[in-house]
Amino acid sequence: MADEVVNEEASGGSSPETEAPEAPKTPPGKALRELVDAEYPGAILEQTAYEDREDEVTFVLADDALVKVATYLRDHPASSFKILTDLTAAHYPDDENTFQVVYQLVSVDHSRLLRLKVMVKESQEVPTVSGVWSSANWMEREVYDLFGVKFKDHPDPRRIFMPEDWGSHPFRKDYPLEGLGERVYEKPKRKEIGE
Amino acid sequence: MELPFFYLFSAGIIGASLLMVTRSNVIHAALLLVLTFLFLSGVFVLAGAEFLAVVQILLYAGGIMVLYLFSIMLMNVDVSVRLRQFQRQTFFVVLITVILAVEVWVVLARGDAYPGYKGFAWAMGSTPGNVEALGAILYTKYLFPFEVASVLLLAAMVGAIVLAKRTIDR
Amino acid sequence: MIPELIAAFLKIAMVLGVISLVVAYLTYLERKIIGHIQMRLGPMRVGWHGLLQPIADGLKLFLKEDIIPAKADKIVFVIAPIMVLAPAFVVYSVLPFDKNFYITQVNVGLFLVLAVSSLGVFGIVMAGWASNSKYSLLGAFRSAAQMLSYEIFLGFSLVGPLMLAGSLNFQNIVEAQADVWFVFYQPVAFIVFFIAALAETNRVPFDLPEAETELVAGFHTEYSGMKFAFFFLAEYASIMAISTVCISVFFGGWGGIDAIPLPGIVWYLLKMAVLIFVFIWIRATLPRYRYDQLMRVGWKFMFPLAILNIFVTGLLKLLFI
Amino acid sequence: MVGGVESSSRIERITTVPGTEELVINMGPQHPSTHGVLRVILKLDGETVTDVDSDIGYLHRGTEKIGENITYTMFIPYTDRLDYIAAPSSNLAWVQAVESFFDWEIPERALFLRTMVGELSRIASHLLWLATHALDIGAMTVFLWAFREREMVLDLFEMAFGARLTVNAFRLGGLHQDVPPEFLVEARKFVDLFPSRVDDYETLLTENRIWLQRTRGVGVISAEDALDYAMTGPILRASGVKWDLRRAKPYAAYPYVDFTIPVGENGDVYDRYLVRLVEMRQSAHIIDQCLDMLPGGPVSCKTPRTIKPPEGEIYHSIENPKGEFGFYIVSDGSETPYRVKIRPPSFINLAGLKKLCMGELLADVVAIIGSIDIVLGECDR
Repeated sequence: MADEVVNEEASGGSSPETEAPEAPKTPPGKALRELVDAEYPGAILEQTAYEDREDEVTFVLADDALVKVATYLRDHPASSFKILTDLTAAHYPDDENTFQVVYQLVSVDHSRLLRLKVMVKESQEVPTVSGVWSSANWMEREVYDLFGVKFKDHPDPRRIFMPEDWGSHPFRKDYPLEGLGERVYEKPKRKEIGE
Repeated sequence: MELPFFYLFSAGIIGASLLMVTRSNVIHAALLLVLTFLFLSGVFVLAGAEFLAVVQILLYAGGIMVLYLFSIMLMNVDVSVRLRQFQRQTFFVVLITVILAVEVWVVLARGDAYPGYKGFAWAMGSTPGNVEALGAILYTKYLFPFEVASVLLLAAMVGAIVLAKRTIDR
Repeated sequence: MIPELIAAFLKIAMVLGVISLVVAYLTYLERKIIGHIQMRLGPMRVGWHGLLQPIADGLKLFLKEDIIPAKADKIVFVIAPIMVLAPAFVVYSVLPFDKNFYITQVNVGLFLVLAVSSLGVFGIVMAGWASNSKYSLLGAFRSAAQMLSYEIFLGFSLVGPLMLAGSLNFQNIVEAQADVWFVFYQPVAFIVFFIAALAETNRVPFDLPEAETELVAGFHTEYSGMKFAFFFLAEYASIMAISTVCISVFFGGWGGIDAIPLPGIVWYLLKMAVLIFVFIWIRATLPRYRYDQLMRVGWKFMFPLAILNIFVTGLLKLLFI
Repeated sequence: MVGGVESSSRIERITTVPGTEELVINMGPQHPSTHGVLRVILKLDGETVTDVDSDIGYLHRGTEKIGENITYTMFIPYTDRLDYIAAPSSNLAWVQAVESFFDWEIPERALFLRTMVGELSRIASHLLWLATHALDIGAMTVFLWAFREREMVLDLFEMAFGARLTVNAFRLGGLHQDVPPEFLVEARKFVDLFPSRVDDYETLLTENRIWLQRTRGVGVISAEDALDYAMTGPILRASGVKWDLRRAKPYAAYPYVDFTIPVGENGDVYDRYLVRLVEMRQSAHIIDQCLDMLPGGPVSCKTPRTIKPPEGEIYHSIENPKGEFGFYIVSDGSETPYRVKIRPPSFINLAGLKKLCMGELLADVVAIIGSIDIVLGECDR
């Protein structure tokens, strides 16, 4: 019965390891970079890679180019990043760009990963990618809830984990770790950064 | 043996129906109506019309009133509770009640004038199994009205389905 | 007249007492059987193999705090469990347990059973509405719709055997099966009846009204203590009642095999045990139907089947008898 | 007679019925079939679902923030509390994510043991899912049968790690200590027994007409939509996408073992059920192979006393029973990570609940939530 509906195959999936030795000199992510640069020159501000790992390739994008590059990467057959598997942020209170918003993409067809980043300042809004990947909806809500990064034109801009009346955003580095601190309910409007 | 029960059931009918019309909560009124039906079927049993009694419970109490309750419960009962129960209709109500009472009294008093009425149920009760008697009468003497009633009910059913049916695109 | 009344009351009290006890132990039986089907032991702690468990449960329910929700309609809320339990017990007044062991005989016995058991719906609808909770109300609606529909199939499935017996009186029906049980003449009617009986008693796979995973517990969500126990008792009492109807109409009531001389009541109890076991077995095996599927099964499958059965029975009776 | 006028206007208000009213129903957070503290607000038209709003966060403990303030080793027990149904899987994801900063040579025995324990946790998780999912649909017996086998898996965990649920199974660089020899014997016994037990579940459910009616064509999601919602794990595979990180990005001992990836066709609740059942059989098969191939030697490589990964960032994910379970770690070169982000499969799969439930019936919502297989500890973090 199970065999009728579920078709099984003994093996499958392309292995990226076999491709790597063929072109050892090419830095990982070069093809992708060229792909994006040809269509949207200047969209990629910076490219970082962790040593020479293909799956840790990171493009830092200009925030106004994010949506179109994302759409392009999703739809182009050579990249085909159909899954936005993770979306998060990191807080750097001392830097000029306070937040790095990180998008982790997965291409099922090519079995590879790509990271996009957008650097934003304190009160800057990030364009939403929930129109590109539906999964971004909740993840952006999470980033807003925990970091206070606002997403422009988000369809459902509510908090997700914390109570609606929570005063601030607990994953910021300046959030107190001990004591009553932000947890006091009597003063919900303590520090609404970004307003 | 029968008399005390007759008084009990009659008192039940009168009491329950009085309570029913005076309740402002529709649900309570409907439930009291069910109680009235139950007492009524008790009277039927005393009259020997067991079949009628059972039908009374099965159809009126068990069937129709449940549907009534259904629709009432789906409405906003809270509103009806706050409404004024008696409007400026007292005059008409009294008038109609008097007319009805007179009518009933006339019918009862001139009972002999309607030979068919006299003890129809009682007469059937005297036969051993009144189901057979009822069946025989229904399917011989009253066959035509019976069929007319069934066709009417069928038409009503079809109409209800047509009215209630929604097209669902799924 | 007075001794007559006293005798009648004693009879009623006896049957009620026995039935209450049997119903309590039915819960024990169910827990034990399901337990063993599910590779566990069931109640073991209270008494030998947990035999005193039902009594302990009853005691616990008696002593529990009786909560009436603040927003509930108090009168209806209190009456509802009684309205469920009373019909379930009234039914026994006409059910035969042996040739001479019954409370009363009524000409329209079978019909009366159907009518009285249909009153149980009121208790459920009242409970659901009076609790003033959405879960309860939804559960009550489901239950009412389900029981109303399946009552119809239940009634129609019984018409076939009735035509064979030519009577609504239980004694006559059972006597008509002295030679051959009606289940052999009326297998279709029996199947429809059995499925409808499952639905009528809210048993798996038709236990939607009290589907704890969807509606928490349906119409009795807000009930506790003795009132809750009433619903529970009523459910098991009606399982017994409907099994008795089934035995009387399809399995020859107290009649047994002539070769084995056993008292009628023993035959009755044996058949009852088998039937109840099947009820419990089904509960341990099947998942639950969805509401619309339940209605579809009823109206599109069982209803035509029952009607067809009546038609064929009538035709055959006309031709051969 | 002001009152009379007023009341007649009230009557008017009642008699002009405003069409049908939507029923808003609140499910959870203490509803028996929301599998934890999930709260779902449903809008119903009759029994048809017209809107779904999930309210989560009741179990939010700020695990990521905790991770940013303790060392890499100290965080391992916290990962137990994410997906506590399959704690070793969470351990594995974290341990491997941190290890991918370094070039440590993890001993082969450790890799195979990790694979085995990971697959055992997959069986444990799928069994719990099967039990509760079947119970939601009303099949009570499967619940207890599945728990009988889950007990055996937990006994194995206890034997190897001393704990049953939050096992804290792995360490950076391998395992804390080797498993006792009885573990391997018992594991073999379990693996031999288990497929016949899966047959038992299938007898009760797979061809059961009611089960088919309740699950087939319910909660359908196409492959395109599943990708769009980033659903991973059995849900994605049931929709027909053959994506399994054990095969696509092999880790631990998966390159050495042979297993099949089940794929569904319709993407409904029934296909998810079938996919998970096949996965359970495959897990037993993998454990069987690992037991055959298990090499000797140490179970841990030499690791520095204080673990200070180089500055940089890593995203590493593994195939958790529920989907892609990953960690995004930003290291600033110190003993504690600068940022830890958990990629929780339950959270992201749950985001598609609305998509799955729209237009279905109330009773199906329960079946669909069950088929997503969420665990709130990891969803809320």
